[in-house]
Amino acid sequence: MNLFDLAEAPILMAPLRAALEHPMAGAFASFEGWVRDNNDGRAVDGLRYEAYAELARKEGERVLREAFEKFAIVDARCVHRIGELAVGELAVWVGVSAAHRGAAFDACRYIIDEVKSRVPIWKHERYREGDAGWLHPTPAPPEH
Amino acid sequence: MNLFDLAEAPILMAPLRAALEHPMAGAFASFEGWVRDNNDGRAVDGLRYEAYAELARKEGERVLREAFEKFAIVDARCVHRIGELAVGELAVWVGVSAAHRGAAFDACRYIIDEVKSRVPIWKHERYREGDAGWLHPTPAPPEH
Amino acid sequence: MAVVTVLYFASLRDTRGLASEQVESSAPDLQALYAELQSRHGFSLPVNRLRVAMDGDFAGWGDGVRDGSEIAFIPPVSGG
Amino acid sequence: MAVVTVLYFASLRDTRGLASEQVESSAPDLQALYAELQSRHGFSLPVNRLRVAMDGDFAGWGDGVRDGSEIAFIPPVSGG
Repeated sequence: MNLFDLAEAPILMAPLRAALEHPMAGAFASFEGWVRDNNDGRAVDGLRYEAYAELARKEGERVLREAFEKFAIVDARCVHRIGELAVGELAVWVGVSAAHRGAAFDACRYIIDEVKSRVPIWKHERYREGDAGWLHPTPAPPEH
Repeated sequence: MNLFDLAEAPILMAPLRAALEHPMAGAFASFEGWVRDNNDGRAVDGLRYEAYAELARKEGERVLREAFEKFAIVDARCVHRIGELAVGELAVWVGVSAAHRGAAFDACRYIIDEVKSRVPIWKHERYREGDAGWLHPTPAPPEH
Repeated sequence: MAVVTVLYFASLRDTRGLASEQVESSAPDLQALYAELQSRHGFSLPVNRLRVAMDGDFAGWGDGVRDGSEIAFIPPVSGG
Repeated sequence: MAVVTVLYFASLRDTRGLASEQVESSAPDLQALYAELQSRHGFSLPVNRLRVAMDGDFAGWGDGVRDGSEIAFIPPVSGG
């Protein structure tokens, strides 16, 4: 089973979460990235995520493995949507189970931060005003 | 609607999460506390949570309001189970939506930390060896 | 002399064998009231590990014992 | 002279109008290859804002252009 995956269809969270349950896990932290109706002050109607799939899966897997090395966690998964998404849709899901909550939170935060900054996935936003564009943040990605 | 609540029956997460959705929210962080099968090296068969309900609701509500003041969040909720729980059951749920992920994570962590240290709820653990006891952590509650 | 309802939770309730009781006391403040009940019932938790509430909200140990009030001694909490 | 397949993503693909193409080049390394393609196609992203991959994994800009390889220039990512 992959720790990181790309999904072309809506992400089903319940089975992802269930896979992380373990009798020795007392804490579960999760993160969901939702498509917002605005970005940098512009109204957004929807977006498209594109990935360099082969490398994205490889780099995503590396991020998750690093989380296992750095934090005392029991299990973790991350899934990122690609394709067309509407406002409100789930773009990315991260879940981490651990004995204690500190490691669960820290690993969850680490995974989403690293996935956003390293995994080759690009966001193409469609604006209410009719235009559209790729987001190529400079130079350190802003905390979004 | 209360921001903090006590639940005598299993917590239903889906409606809690759905209530936090908002078109301007791009980030959602949640925390779940699960009943572990061990604590401080002893095998645990299950536990009971008891609350001073009137004050727990009041203090829980204060914690949530503080989170709204301290962090740039869109919405937040916390529900804590009381009564008998088996290993693996959900003891507490926290969910926070925000425009950006930093505030969502920070507020989620704040809420669970404060609820655990301030809200009058007590855990009574039943051990596999047959005995049982109340947990009254000293003096600063350990990071569990 | 004040008459108050005292609520017991968790290990305090187990030790007392009651969830609540009516207490008559001339203790000048909540700390003295706890000391009185502690020596009567043998509570092992020292006052500095407890918090105290009066009429449904946290109170100070130096607060006077209000006649007719409901008082709770709060052992160290362990929710979550 | 090496023959490689170049993959374009996001704004690079839009500018090039292609997702991939075969390229013949005598560039000594990946940085020189990008410079060549940048001047040919007018890519606005400078090399210091890109990463580069060869045959499905990240590579260094100083790596030689392997004949028959698949090369991708990675614009700043924006997942999540």
